[in-house]
Amino acid sequence: MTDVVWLIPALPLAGFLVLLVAGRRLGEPGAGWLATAACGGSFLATLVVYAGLLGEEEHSRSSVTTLFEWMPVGDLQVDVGFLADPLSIAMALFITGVGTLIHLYSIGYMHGDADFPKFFVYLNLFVFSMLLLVLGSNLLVTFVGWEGVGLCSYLLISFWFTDEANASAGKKAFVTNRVGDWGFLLAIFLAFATLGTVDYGELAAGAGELAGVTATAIALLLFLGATGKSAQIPLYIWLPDAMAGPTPVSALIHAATMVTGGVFLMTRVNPILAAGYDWAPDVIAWVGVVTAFVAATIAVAQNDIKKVLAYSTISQLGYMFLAVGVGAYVAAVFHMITHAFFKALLFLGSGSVIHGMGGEQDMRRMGGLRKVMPVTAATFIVGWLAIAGVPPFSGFFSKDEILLYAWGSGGAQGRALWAIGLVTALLTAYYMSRQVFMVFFGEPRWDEPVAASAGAAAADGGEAGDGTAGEAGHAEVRPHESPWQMTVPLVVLAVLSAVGEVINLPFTDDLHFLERWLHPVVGANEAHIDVATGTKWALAVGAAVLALVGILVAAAVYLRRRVRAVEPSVLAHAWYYDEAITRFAGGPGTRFFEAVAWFDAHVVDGAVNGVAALVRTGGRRLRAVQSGFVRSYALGISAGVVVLLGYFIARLYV
Amino acid sequence: MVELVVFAVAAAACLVGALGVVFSENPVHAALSLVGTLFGIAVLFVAQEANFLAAVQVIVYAGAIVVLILFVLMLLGVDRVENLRVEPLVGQRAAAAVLSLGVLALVVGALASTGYEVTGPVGELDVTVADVNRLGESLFTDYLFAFEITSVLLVIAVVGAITLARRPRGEEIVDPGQAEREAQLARRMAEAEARAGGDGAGEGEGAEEAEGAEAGAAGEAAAEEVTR
Amino acid sequence: MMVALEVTPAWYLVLGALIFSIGAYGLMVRRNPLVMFMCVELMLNAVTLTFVTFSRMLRDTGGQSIVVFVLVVAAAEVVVGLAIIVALLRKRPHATADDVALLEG
Amino acid sequence: MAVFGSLSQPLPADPTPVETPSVDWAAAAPLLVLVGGALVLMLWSSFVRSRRATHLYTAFTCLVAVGAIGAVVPLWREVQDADRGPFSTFGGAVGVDGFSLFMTVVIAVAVALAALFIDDYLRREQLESVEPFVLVLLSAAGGVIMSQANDLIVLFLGLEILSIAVYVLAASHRRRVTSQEAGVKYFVLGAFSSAFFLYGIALVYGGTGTTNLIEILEYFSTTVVTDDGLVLAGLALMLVGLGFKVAAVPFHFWTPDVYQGSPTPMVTWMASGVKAAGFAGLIRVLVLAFDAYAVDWQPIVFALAVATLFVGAVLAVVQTDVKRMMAYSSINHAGFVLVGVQAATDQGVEAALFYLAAYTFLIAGTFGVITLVGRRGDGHHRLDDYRGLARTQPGLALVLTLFLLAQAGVPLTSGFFAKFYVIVAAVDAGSTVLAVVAMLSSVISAYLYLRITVSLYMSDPTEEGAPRLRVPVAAGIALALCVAVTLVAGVWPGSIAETARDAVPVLAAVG
Repeated sequence: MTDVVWLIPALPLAGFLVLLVAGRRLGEPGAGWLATAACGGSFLATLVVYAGLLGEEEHSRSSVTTLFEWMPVGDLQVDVGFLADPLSIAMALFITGVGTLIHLYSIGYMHGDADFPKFFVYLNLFVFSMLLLVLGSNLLVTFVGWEGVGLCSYLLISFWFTDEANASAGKKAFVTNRVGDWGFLLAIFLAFATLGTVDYGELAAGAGELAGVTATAIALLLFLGATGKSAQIPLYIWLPDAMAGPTPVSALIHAATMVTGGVFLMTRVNPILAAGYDWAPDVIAWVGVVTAFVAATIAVAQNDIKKVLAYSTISQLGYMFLAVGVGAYVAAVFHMITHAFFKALLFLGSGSVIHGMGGEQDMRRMGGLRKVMPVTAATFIVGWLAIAGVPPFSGFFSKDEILLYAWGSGGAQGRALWAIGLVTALLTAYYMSRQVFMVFFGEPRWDEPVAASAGAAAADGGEAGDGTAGEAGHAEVRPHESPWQMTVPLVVLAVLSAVGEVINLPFTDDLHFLERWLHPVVGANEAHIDVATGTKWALAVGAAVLALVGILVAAAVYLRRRVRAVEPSVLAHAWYYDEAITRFAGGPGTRFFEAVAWFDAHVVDGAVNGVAALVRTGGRRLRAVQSGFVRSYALGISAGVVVLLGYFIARLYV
Repeated sequence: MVELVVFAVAAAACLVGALGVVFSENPVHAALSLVGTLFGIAVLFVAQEANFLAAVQVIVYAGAIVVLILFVLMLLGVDRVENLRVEPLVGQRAAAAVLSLGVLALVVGALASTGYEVTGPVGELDVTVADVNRLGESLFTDYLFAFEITSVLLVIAVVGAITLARRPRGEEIVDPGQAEREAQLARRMAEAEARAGGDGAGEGEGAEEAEGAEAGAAGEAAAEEVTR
Repeated sequence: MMVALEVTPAWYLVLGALIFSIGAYGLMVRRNPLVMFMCVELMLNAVTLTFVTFSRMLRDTGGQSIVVFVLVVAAAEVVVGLAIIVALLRKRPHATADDVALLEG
Repeated sequence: MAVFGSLSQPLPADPTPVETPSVDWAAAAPLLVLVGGALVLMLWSSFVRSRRATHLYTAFTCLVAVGAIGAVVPLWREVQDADRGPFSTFGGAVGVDGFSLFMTVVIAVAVALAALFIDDYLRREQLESVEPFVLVLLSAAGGVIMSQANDLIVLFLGLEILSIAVYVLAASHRRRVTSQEAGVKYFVLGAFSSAFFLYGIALVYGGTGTTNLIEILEYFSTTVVTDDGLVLAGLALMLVGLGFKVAAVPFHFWTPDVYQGSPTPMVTWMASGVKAAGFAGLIRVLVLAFDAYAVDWQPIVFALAVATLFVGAVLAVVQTDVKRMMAYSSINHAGFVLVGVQAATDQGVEAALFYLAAYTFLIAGTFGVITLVGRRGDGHHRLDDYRGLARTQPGLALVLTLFLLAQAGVPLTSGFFAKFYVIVAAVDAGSTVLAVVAMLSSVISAYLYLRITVSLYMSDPTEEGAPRLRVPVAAGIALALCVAVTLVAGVWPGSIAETARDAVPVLAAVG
């Protein structure tokens, strides 16, 4: 049954082609339904292949279906083929599954948009490219998918292209990713030059023969590609800007699927990573954990509902790279899957809020929304608990697994990685709670002018000029619940976020379904940690407590009055503590977070713009040479003649 | 001895002619100097037993090419004296001198590196056969293909000349910004001439300055014409 | 005395290089397009002189044949070059090489 | 030695008949078709009175191009046949090998594309005449001569045939003074650089005693050259001439000015056919004949490639005129092809061939679109003129976007594989640094292509009153062809790549 693997990408491709030709004719909901059906069909095909793989022996759960001979390179041949193995199918399952839900959601979300069919054209093309990325049997097919998703991301970010901000965000995403792609391509060339193949199977087999330095170079170049696609330091700056696109896009591309491409790639090439020097994985782990921490601190100081989620995505991806770096591939994939559930949920939920608020994205203008949007609020809260790491929601287990491996990787480094990861978890709980409280709890603020709302959210520092709500006194907002096409996916994703951990429960080995499933792919290079059961429990409980602390702190800051009213006996004694926390979180803490956010917005962005400016300045200087005078040009040619002649004459004597 | 004299005279003619081309302010004089070089080279051809080429050189070059150039000069009335003391492009002269000296030095260096000797295999030439016969044979054997394709070159010359000689139909097209650029260029030229005029204090300066002013006026007139 | 002054091929070759360089210099300093064009002719003639010299040194007729082709090329270049220059000068009488610099950057 | 000695020699009384070399007319068939086609076209046009005959001229030119490709087919079979193989004819002056045939096809395709774009242009600009077609055909003949030249002097003549026709084409828009300016600049600098090229040939002639590439190769393989000053200096000067033709930095100065000033469809031909022919000459000289000197020329080609890649990419970014942008972008592409040449291996040549083939369609298509957007007067080439094109002409905007993405090297377009093959060849030949530089430059130039795309899609048209564009039939056909090849070669590059692999250049002795 695994030979129908070609069907998985073929269905979205077919959907894309049909919509491209007849999208306009199908019109408003028709195009959306067709796209959804294509994606759903692909999900079913994935299930079939999954069942086929389950039927095989564990060691033979890998089959390559070659479609056609693609191109000759030198004396070799690269094929277009699909690799159906546990890793790729696990990826394909959640891509098509979550993808289908997001397609469905988009039908509601994009209602009334003039370019409704075009949106689904792009969505289907994206799903096709993403499947190409994960199912490709060699680096080149993956690269084609990799570029394809980048292109779709670019097209979708600038979907509402009349807006200059969207246009420039799309440009930024494209160019930043090109830097990453550059690393990816170099890695391909290097692999080709040294191993003579780009096929995953042959790469895995031949990785052992690689010199340490070559393997390290390939791995780190691929990692450079991964930092671009998965928005890690130093190439993360495009993702927050990419939030300018329609929200389903943010959910599908910039949270659930495309951005995990980098993690997938590093997992896929784990034999090469293992063949490199020991410090190469450490680099990845540190980049991951630092990204996780920095992004979390930035997220604390954001007021745009989607920006918070964007930085949170960067932070969570950092966790995944931390896992890859410490050799916890299963944990990385596990977190990738649970993250896909809850982050898609959160994005779609925020989309629902934005939809209901008539396009408003500033959290300072929300509040108390749980009363008018009950389904959205309930599902969003599930997602919040999942990402905050509250047991027994899925995020707790997957994050805990990563932290456990970080701890177990040993030495002072392991402890440091763990500690930073833990602090990040605390911050995550804090900023997510902050978001939930600002949006769904408290007093409704959507009909207040901005100046008043600044007082309500004192911790925001009241920058009135920030965000989208710059103009005071805009049209009346009547928040309302979203249509069923939008709420159904929310509910489904909420359920998945709540119980997603069942695929890899830590309690007994029997429950490690994902680990056993992925064993043929990553087993050989998966880290084995030796941590006592007691320590495991202690770590888990510690993480859970910390998550609760984060939530409570946020509650103290953003819901102070309400908390006191509801549970006075608990907090009455903690008055001064609460006061202190509030002071810190509202004073120096806020300033710190805002400073980090400022640094991100000005220095990091500035560096990128600086490079662009450098190119432009260099160009202007060079332009002066192109003076238009034919005699100057003759001078240039003569200079070239002298250089060339001089060089060759010098060869005579050297 | 005879050879030495012949070489000395011809080489002198060549060099004087070449320098004349470069340094004559009047383009007609330059063309006539070119003829000097061409004749000198023809003599040097004869000195090297290339009699037929010498004849062709005189007929084609001096007889046709230079005459054509002179014809165009006269026809268009572009025989206006070029003020060589003016150099609108700063540093152009010095850079040109350095670079052409560099080319000279490097080429001579390359020639000297082999002791001014050829390094290829020296052939056996049948000295009893006249050079016209040898040339003819060479053209129709080794260089047959090259000989045939020169016809294409001549066809292109004819077709090209016809294409360019056609009078345009319709108004001239002027792009935005083009008129400003033309005025700017004319101003630059006028400034350079004024600068050169200020530096020198020789006689006949007045005439040249007048000419320079005229050129500036002409440039501006052209610019105005364009703007219209 | 006489011995030192024997004319060797080197003299011809160096003379060729000299004329070539003078031509190159002229093209870079003259502004009249027609004079620039004459400078190209100087350069081509320098090359033909070199060819003929090498031809004699190598005792090979090939070099002389090449000169014939260079002559044809020069003739064709003259015709087309003059046509282009004439086309330009008809629009901008008295234009020098420095005046045709509308395209730049 | 007597000065006038030879005059006194008597003519032989009984001249023996000269034995002329054997001529394989079939080998010259593609060339003959092109030249013959041009002559017939010219003759025919003198009987046609109507100004509306341009369509017929276009059709005929395309027919000639197709005929030339048809004439290649039997030759290709012959060359690929193990028994026959590559051969030389015309006394060793013409080499018929896979390489020359491949380049002939590329050039013929470029002719057809250029003719299709010229068609409507002439009518639009009131320049109806037959000469542009004749000149493109003759110029193509020059290109074919260059790609099959086995003799430096043949190469030089091919270069001149190619160039002189193009000088005229550049200056042929008689109502635009910028067109004449482009012609003058191209001509003066072209003549200047070909003088250097010719001097280079002279020095090589002195150094090796021949101008025939086969004999040069033989000379290098049989003689231990200790004094190679002449050969090296000659090589340097020939590189100047060829570098000028392919617009390698620092011999590129003419390119932006000439591309901007020339009539746009003529630029189609300059950027595709002329550049391909220039590279054909470069590869024949460097990789074939001067293979023994690869260690000497590789570093300098390396330096040229780096400069070309960067100057092209960086200067393109700061332009505001789209024609100029594409001119610099074409310089950047030339840098990529140089990366392939620099490898000095069969794989490098193969990659360069693939690049040239793919690039011909890409750049012809791009300039084709630019021709149309230029509108009457051929003056609407500022970036602002492209604003909102997606609104008024979605199809044309999409096509242009595809070409731009392909030039940026996005996968699933031919541009990706073109760059891919070149870089693989460079890495395999040990020039990893060059590969890295090439890719860095493509990161920079990606910004450029994006900039144009953004103004296509993101902005509103500046002037509402601008006349509506229409895509003429001939240009539509050409664009469709370019799009098809770009996409097909992007998904399935094997077809071209395998042909390119069979198209290895060989210097075969006369046979």
